[in-house]
Formats: sequence, structure tokens, C-alpha cells
Amino acid sequence: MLRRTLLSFAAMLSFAVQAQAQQAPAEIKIGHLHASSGPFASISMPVYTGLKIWVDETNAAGGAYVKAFDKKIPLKLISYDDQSSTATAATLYNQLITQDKVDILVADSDSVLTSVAVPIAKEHKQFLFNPTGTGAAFFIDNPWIALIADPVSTIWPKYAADYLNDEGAKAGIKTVAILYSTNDFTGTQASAVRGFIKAAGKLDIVYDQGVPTNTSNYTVLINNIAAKNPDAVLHLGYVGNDIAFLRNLQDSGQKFRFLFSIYPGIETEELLKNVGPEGMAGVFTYVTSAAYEYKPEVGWTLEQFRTAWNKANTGLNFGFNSIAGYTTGLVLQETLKGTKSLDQTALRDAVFALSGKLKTLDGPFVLDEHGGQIGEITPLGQFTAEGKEVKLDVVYPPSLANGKGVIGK
Amino acid sequence: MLIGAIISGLMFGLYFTLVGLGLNLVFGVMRIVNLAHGDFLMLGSFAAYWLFTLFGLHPLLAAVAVLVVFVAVGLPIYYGVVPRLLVARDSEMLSIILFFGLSQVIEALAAIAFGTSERSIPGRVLGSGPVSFLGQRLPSAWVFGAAVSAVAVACVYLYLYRTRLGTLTRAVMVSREEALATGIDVHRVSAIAFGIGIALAGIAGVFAPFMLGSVTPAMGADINVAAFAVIVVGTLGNPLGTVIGGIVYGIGLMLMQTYLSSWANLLPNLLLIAVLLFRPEGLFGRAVRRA
Amino acid sequence: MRDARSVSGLRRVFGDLLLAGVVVAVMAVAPSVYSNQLLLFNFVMFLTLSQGLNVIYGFTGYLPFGYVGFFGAGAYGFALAVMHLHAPPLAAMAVGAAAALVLAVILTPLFRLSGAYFAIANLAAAQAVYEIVSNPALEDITKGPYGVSLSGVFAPETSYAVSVAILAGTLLLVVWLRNSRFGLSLRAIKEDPISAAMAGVAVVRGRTIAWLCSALIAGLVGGAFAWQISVFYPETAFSAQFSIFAVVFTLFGGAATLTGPLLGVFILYGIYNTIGITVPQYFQLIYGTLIVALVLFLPNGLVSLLTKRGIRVP
Amino acid sequence: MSPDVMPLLKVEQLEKRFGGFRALDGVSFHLAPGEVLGLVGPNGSGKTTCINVISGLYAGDGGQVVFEGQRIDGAKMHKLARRGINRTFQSPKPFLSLTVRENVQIAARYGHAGGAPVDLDALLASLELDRHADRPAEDLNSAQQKTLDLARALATSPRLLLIDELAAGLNPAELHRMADRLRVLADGGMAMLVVEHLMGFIDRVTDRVIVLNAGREIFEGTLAAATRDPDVIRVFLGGAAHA
Repeated sequence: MLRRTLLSFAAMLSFAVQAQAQQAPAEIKIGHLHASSGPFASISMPVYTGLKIWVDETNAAGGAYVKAFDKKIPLKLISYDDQSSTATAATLYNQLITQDKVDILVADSDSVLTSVAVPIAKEHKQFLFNPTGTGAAFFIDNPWIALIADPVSTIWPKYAADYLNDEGAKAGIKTVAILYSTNDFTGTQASAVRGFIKAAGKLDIVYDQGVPTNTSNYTVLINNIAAKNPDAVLHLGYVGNDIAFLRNLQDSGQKFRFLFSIYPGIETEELLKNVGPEGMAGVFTYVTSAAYEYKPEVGWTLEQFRTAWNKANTGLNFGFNSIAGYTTGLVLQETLKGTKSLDQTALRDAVFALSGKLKTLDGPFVLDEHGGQIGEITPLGQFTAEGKEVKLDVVYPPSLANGKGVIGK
Repeated sequence: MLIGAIISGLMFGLYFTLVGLGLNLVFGVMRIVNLAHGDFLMLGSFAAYWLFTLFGLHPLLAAVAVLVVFVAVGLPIYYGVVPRLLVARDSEMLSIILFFGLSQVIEALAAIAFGTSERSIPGRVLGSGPVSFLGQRLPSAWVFGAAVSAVAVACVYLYLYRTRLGTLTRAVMVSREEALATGIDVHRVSAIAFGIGIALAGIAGVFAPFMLGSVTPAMGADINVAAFAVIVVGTLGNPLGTVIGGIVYGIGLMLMQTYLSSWANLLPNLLLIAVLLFRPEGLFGRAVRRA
Repeated sequence: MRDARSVSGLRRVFGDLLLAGVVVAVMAVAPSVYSNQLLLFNFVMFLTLSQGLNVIYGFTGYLPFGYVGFFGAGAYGFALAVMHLHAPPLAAMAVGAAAALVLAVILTPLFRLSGAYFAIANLAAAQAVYEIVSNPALEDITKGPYGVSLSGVFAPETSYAVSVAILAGTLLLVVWLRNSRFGLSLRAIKEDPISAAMAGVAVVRGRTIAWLCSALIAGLVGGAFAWQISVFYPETAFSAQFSIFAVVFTLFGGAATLTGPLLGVFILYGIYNTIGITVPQYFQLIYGTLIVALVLFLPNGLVSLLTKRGIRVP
Repeated sequence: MSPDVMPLLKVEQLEKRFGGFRALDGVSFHLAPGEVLGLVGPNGSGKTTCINVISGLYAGDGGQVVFEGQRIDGAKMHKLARRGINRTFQSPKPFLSLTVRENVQIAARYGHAGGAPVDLDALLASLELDRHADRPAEDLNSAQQKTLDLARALATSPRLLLIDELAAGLNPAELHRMADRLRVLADGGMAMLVVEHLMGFIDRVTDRVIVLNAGREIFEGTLAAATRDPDVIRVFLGGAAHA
């Protein structure tokens, strides 16, 4: 028995990587987790793949330039599979920090899988590059984290709410229905929207309900919303929720004057395949960098990245999460370029130094003092159907708009 | 809203009858708990998706193909697994664990083969626009789902009560030991019931891309919870009782969505516990209480 | 005769205690030789959870497929005590344990069900608790789906030490059950409750005691887990993986023994962490296949390879 | 059998229904210490149900059971065992994974009804189970498992023993030895209620019999008298009464 115990410890110890380089290291180790299976796989895999494309691209060019050593250093991406399990993710984060001794730690992409990394990274004073984990609790009293590739959840719905309060009210929108999935990401946005609408005081919320995140049929919910006769409907759910909601809405024949939902703008290809152009026409959504050409000062443009993605033949749909992974890579690139050393404090300083100075295909990179992302905003857009495709125009704020919103009669 | 919820629930519940039907047949005949039921359903969904995407095959034809293939696949699975399982002292309990393992295998293989993206089939394939039913506007997919479910229930009834093999199947359901003693080839009867059971899951799966918006390899677990609630509320071990369970579940879910939407997931769990605790003798084919 | 038996009985107790002592000692010193303490914590956690499940499944035959319900109750009991009562961690753990016990008492009617019905109802009960805890309507109390952050009490070394102490207590309980009259009476209940009742065994009382012990263990482990990781969502604390791993580890090694669940954790969780890292895409496949093969070919676990040959295993 | 002895067990108007079926429909009888009473009747007449209600396995639907002057109907099985009532089962379910000795140890430890402690080694020897004492019960054949079931009951030193179809499956020699053993126990003061199909066994063991039909008592007296009773003959017509 004792022997077995020791053997299994020996197995664990074999993961240990001893050498910690001094001076210019032979390679820079980037630790990351992804979920190849389970509920978070559909979000996690595109982010992982986007990051991987950046690593491969960088290594093909001889590595990432690090000013502190004045040379290019090859990257080594160590990405373990947590299978959407938080318990597994926790040990793997610890594995990356304590055994693999990675130089850079990048969290998995959903808030649930990011959450377990937060205390571990903080405990080991390891800076956590958090691609898309928007959980508000992560940033409280924690200097060791920054949100890299999407904004904090209170920023997300700001323009949608502003548009309703402003243009919507002018067009005669008086009542709003909110239907949201009860999880951290969409629940927080629902609270934010509720707050914005109540603060403006121009619109009445006539329906405000949460449903479990695994809800897959909205027919009766849509009927119930219709019974309240709202002018505007905001559906805040995950990608599966949006697919089911928009399909059921189409099947029901029900129309609303203004309809907003999250994922048509984030995973446009996936929604298009599942809902079809006619189901998306007229829908308001977030315009992510997947549908808006920001002028990058660093890295590929949207089209260049899309070409690289298609060439990589990932089997995954191209969408915002793909860009989030690549953007994370670009932020790492610029961080390495500017850092004084590979020390975690230096990395932290280098990331914050980028705030307001970096523009990627994901938009301007701006951090608040807690490490929350506030630059890569999500303007409001609206779809129009064009044959078998859809077109997404930014309709708000006016400074970014390249189209005019159409509110139904 | 109340009437709408009840009528929608009725139609939706008929589809969930189909979801639970095969699980109940397998439990009734073999007294094993097929925790991979939801994963067989998922395989049916992907079969329909690929048949439609590659060959434009209509879901009704896909359902026929799934029926044939799944029965054929079910037989070797039965012979490979169940006879060994049934000799164990606590086969009911062990079956939960074994089929959980099988569900993991199926989910893993599906994720490797199909990827993790959401898949669906356009709704217009089953007719465009809503259908009026008792003054309610319902998606035409629901009418399809409910009709296929009704046909499936009728076929299972005819099989059990109008065919020789069905009579033998009912004998095995009443008592496996006595069926064995009277010389019935219990394994043959059970293997066919197992094949039919997973084929019914597969057929339910064919319509899942319409009823559930979209499908992924990980969908099995949620389906299992609903299927168990349906068959426990109906009569566990009595396939035809599944109809009652499906309708109670469907109407219950729609009422929850209407009046207490964020608590809707509590419903199947509470229904299941409440029925098991308070109405077991009335609803089961045999006593489930012990001293 | 009587003396001879008690001498061999003493030897058995000594063997069991030795094994338990070695495991506890190894886990206690492990952090000083291996620095991924969270991995070690997970080992301690699963060692304890498997033995806790063993108490109810191995000794009474009832399979709590929703065992994570008690674990989650313990974790949230801990979190609520810290957030609302500003309780020190050890007191918060007591609250977590109490929450698990209360849940166990509420669920005692499930014992009216047998076999698979009990397992399914227990699973449904655990999910129901999760649905309640994670509901946004309870945001002011549980933080609903938004998760809790307990960074104020974060203390990985101390919580690891406490979890090893819980493991020690749990192993002692199992040693006692294996060597005491009470444990024997539980096994009699498992074999046949009616015959056991006619042998004068208070069936309901025996089962209830085992059930409460089992729930208490899961509640304590859940509290230690909350303390160790300090930031978590309801999905984390109520992840079905905890139940499933505990069941599979116990079954793999062999229920109703001390060695079985220990072997199950060291071997399977060891493999999990090896394959999970090297060939992740096949992990779920390999694990599922292993479970199927196990039930078919070795339903009484690894230790049955020895016990079948008449060799006593602690 | 003198009438002035206070009865050990008084069963008054016992009723038990399963749905609409009256398994016991007002059965009454008394049993004195050391007395052996046979319960006979065709299949489904309520014999085993009677034992099941007295031993607490089923709750009765009417009537009462008084043991040593106190009502015991509705009491839990393990409490009855500790008060001195025990029973055997038609299809015994010993604790298969436990050894034969552990099987009786549990009963002696938890169910002992008071008085002198039982010498378990002697008990096992008297029932010819001593050779198997340290083997798991699952190694025993079915006749031995029945004997172990009896040993488990006797390990509690019961003052009332309910015996359900003990003889089935025993060969004639074993049957005789078993009957003799029960007589010795009865002579030592243990009262018994014996349900049995084999009339030869009933004849050897019991002092008197009660004949049940459809949950009702149709005869009480000696077995010899019963075989001459016209009601009994009519009920048993069809050949169940041959021994």
C-alpha cells in the first residue's frame, strides 16, 4: 500500500520541471487551460485556438521580442484540458504555477473556469491574464489580474440601454421586457441594463424574468412576453439560449418592435447556421470586433486574421471568441516587448502601461485601476438580411455608427 | 397565459413522452437504469443533422433510418453488457454506474467526431410558420414532435399487446424468473426491447434540433433529468404510463416558466422526489419500499 | 477460542489503523516535498469523500448518487457563515457541517426507497439544492449565480492541514465500522434488513446514523474546499463530478473496505491527473471505458482479487 | 395445558387486508409457555400472514396481539426480538457475506431477550453448523441456510418462536432430528407457532392445531380430531392434507 502511495507520488513528481532559467531564457512558457468537452467547450475552444494561432505565428517568425533581453525568444504554450471541471482546473492552474513554473499565466475563458484561478494566482503572486472572464468578484481587492479581450459585464449593455433611452424613446418605445439566463455573465448584464433604464426613467420595464441557463424552449416564454405587449425585448442568454429563443420566435410568428440579443453579434456564424438570415434580420446585438473593422496598430486586421483562421482549418466557427484568443496573444506580445523582466510585478506594470496605448483588431485596450477592461467596448448594431448572409451595422453610439437603426412599427 | 401554458405544455409534454418512452421500456423489461439514454438521443440528433446536411434527408426519413440502425446497434450492446450485469447481486444499482460509464464514452466519441459547436436543422424543414391549435399558435415542429410521439406510443402498444414477441416481453416485465422458468428466451426478448428502447431515444433525438433549438454532444445529461422525471411521474416500468408523465412534465414546466420562470429547473427534481416518496405504490409496477 | 478471536481481532484493528496512519502521515508531509498543494488537497478531498461515501454505500448498500449535495451544503454553509456572520473559518466549517446534517435529516425519508430509486431521488435532491442556492432570487443570501468570494479567510496551508485532520477522523470512523459490532450490524442491514430486524438490529436507527456520518463527512470536506479555494460559483460546489468520482473511486477499489477507496483514489485520480495532462482529448473516453469494464469484470473492486482468494484486506 | 396458566400470547380478532383481499379476518387464539401450536390450512389461507403480523413485519388492520400481558401490535420488529419473540422465514435470507458465526453473533448481541447468555458454539454444534462456523453464509446449501435462520432466531433466546415452513427441503432423517430438537426446546418452556405443510412434521411437533381457511379459523383442537372434522375435510379436499 505504502509502495503504491509512493508510486503515485512519483508519478506526480515526474511532472515537475526543475530548471528555472536565469538571464535570457531559452523559451518563454505560457500556461493556459482550455475545455475540450463539457458545457464551456464552445466558448473555450475558439479562444484557445486563437491564442494558439498567435503562438504559432510568433514562433514562425523566431519568437517574441523581449526588450529586456533585446532578442526574440521562442514561446512554449502549455495548455491543459480541464474538461469544463472547476476542480480539475484548480489543480491544473496550480500545476502550471508550481510545477511547470510558467512565465505567463492565461486563464480559461469562461468566468466559472476563471474563478478558480483567481485565488491561486493571487496566492502565488502570479499575474493572471484573463481573456474573457468577466466575473465582477475577480477584480475586488486583487492587483494580480487584468481582463484582456472583452469588457467588464457592466460595460457590455451600456450602448444598448443608451440607445433605447435616447433613440428608442424618441421613436415611441415606452415599455421593455427583459428575459435573461441566470448565470453570472448574462445575469450581471441584466442587472446593468435594469439599472441604466431605471436611472434614465423614460421607459417602463413590464416583464423581467430569469430562466435557467439550460432552458432550451422559449415558446411559452415568448407568448408570455407578448401578452405584456412590450415595445422592446431584451433577451440576455448564452449562445444555446439565443439559438433556441430566435428559432422559437420565428416559429411563433411573433414580432417585436425592438429585439436585442447577445450572441448574434458574438458568434455570428454559429447563429447564422442555426437560426438563418431571416431569423436574425432586424435583431439588435453587440457589435464585437468580429464585425467591426478597428484599425489595428499591432497585429493582423480582422480580414487577415480570418484568413489565417480559415487556413488553420480548426473545424470551429469563426467568431468573437476566436478574436479574443488572438487579442490575448497580441497583449502578451506587447507586454513582453515592454517589460523590464519576466518577473510577475514587472509583467503587471507592463500590462497596465499598455492601457490606452494599444489598438488591436479588438479595439483600444484600456484598463481601469482594478484591471477591468473598459476600452474594448461593444457598440450596438443591427442585422439586415442579404440573401443567405447577414450584414451588421453599428447604429450606436453616433461616433462609431455606420448605419441607422430601424425600430419597427 | 394560463390556457396558453397548458395547451403548449400538453404538446411539449407529448414530445417528452417520446423522450422518456425508451428509457421506461428498458427499465421495465431489464430493471436496469440506462443513464446513457440522453446520449443515445444525442446520437439520434447528430444522425438527423448529418443526414439533412449531407443528403438533405427529411427528418421523418431520418427517423426511419435511425430506427433501423439503432435497433441493429442495440442488440450487440445488449449482449455485450447486460447479461453479465444481470447476474450481479445488485444489478439495478450497478447498471446506473455502468451506463454512466457508457454515457461518458459516447459523449467523448461524439465530441471527438463532431466537435462541440451547436448544431440544428432549419425549422422550415418541418413546415413554415405557426400552426393554430385550440386557439394557440404553436410551432409546426411541435405538432410534428407530438404526432411522431403519438405514433411511437401506439406502435409500442401494438408491439406489446398485439404481437407474440410483445406478449413474451410483457411476461418478462412481470417476472424475469418465471419467464425464464417457462422457457422464454429472455435474452432475445430483452435484447430486442433494448434495441427498441435506444431506437426510441434516437427518434426523439431526430426531433431534438427542432424542439430544443440546437444540440451539442454534451446535451445528454440534461435530457436524462427530464426523462427520469417523466417516467417516474408516469409509471416506472410501464411504458404506456410514460404518456401521463410526459404531459404532467410538459404542463408543469410551462406553468413554471410562466409563473416562476427562474425556478423552472426545480420542477423535474421536485416532481421526481415527491412522486417517489408519496405515491410509489400507486405508480409503480412493484413495491419499491423496504422495511 | 474467545481469546484467540480477540487476539486476531486486535491484529486486524492494528492492521487497519496502521494503513490509516500511513495514509494520513503521507498526506500530512506531502506538501513539504511536492509544491502543487492544490493537487494534494484534491487527493485529500477525494480520499475523504470516497470514504464518506463508503460509510453509507459500503456499509448499508445505499448509493447516494447526489452525494455532492452535502458537499455543496458544507461549502455554502461555510461561505454564508463567513459572509454574513463574519465567522472565523473553523466556526464557519461547523456551520457547513451543520448545513449538511440538516440536509441529511430532511432527506431521511428517501430511505423508504430501495436501490436505484434511492440513487435517482438523491441525485434529484442534490440538483434541487443547487437550483435553490444558485437562484438569483436569493442573491442577497447566497449571491445566487454570481458566485462567492471569501478572499478574507483565504489560508491554503491551514485549510490543507484541517482537511488532513478530517481525513484522519474519517479513516478512524471507517476502521471502527469495520471492526465494531455496530459496523457488523450495518452490514447485516445491507444484506437483509428484515433478517437484521429479526436479529434485533434497529434498522432505521443504524441506517440513519450511517447516513448522518456520511453527510457530515461530505459537509466538512465541502467546508474545507470552500476555505481552500475561496472563490467559487454554485456550479463549482455542486459539480456532479464530486459524486461521480467518489462513487467510481470507491467502486474501483472495493466498497466496505478501508483499502478499496484509498486504492481507487490513488490509482484513478493519479491516472486522471496523468492522462488529463498528456492526452486530454481521450481522457473522458478512457475513463468511461474503465467504468464499464470495471462493473462488468470486477464489480466488487480491486480488493476482491485478494478477498476472493481468502486473503483479508484492511 | 391447564387453563389456569396465564397465556404467553393472546391473539384477539386479528385482521389484515391487502387492498380488498382479507388475508386475516378475525383470527383469535391463545398460546401458553412451552406450548406448540400448529397453523394449517390451504395455500392463501392466511398462515404466513398471521406470523408476519405477530412478528411485526406487517402492521395489522384490526384486533390485538398481547404478549406477556402487554399489547405488542404495531411494535417494531427489532423491539419484538428483544422482548422475546422471534421467527424463521420461509425463504431465509441470512447475511450472506458474513460468516455463520457472525450471523448468530449479531442476533445474540442485538436481539437477546434476557436470561442466561447463549453459548453460540454449543448452539451451532447442536444444529450441526459448527463445521461451517467461520465460512461465509453464502457457502451454505439451502437446507443449511434454513438451519442457520433457525440458529439466528434461537440466538436471541426467544420465549415465543414463530416457525414458517421450516421442514420443506429437509430429507426425512433431518426432518426427524429437527422435530426432536423443537420438542426439546418446547419442553424447556419455549412456546412455538408452527406453519407447515408436512402434516407428519406437524403431528410430531405440535400439541394442537388451528385450521385456517380464507383468513378465518375453522377448527381448533388436536390434529387427529382435525382430520375427522367435516369442515376441515371439505377445505382440504383436493389432497393437500396428506402427510
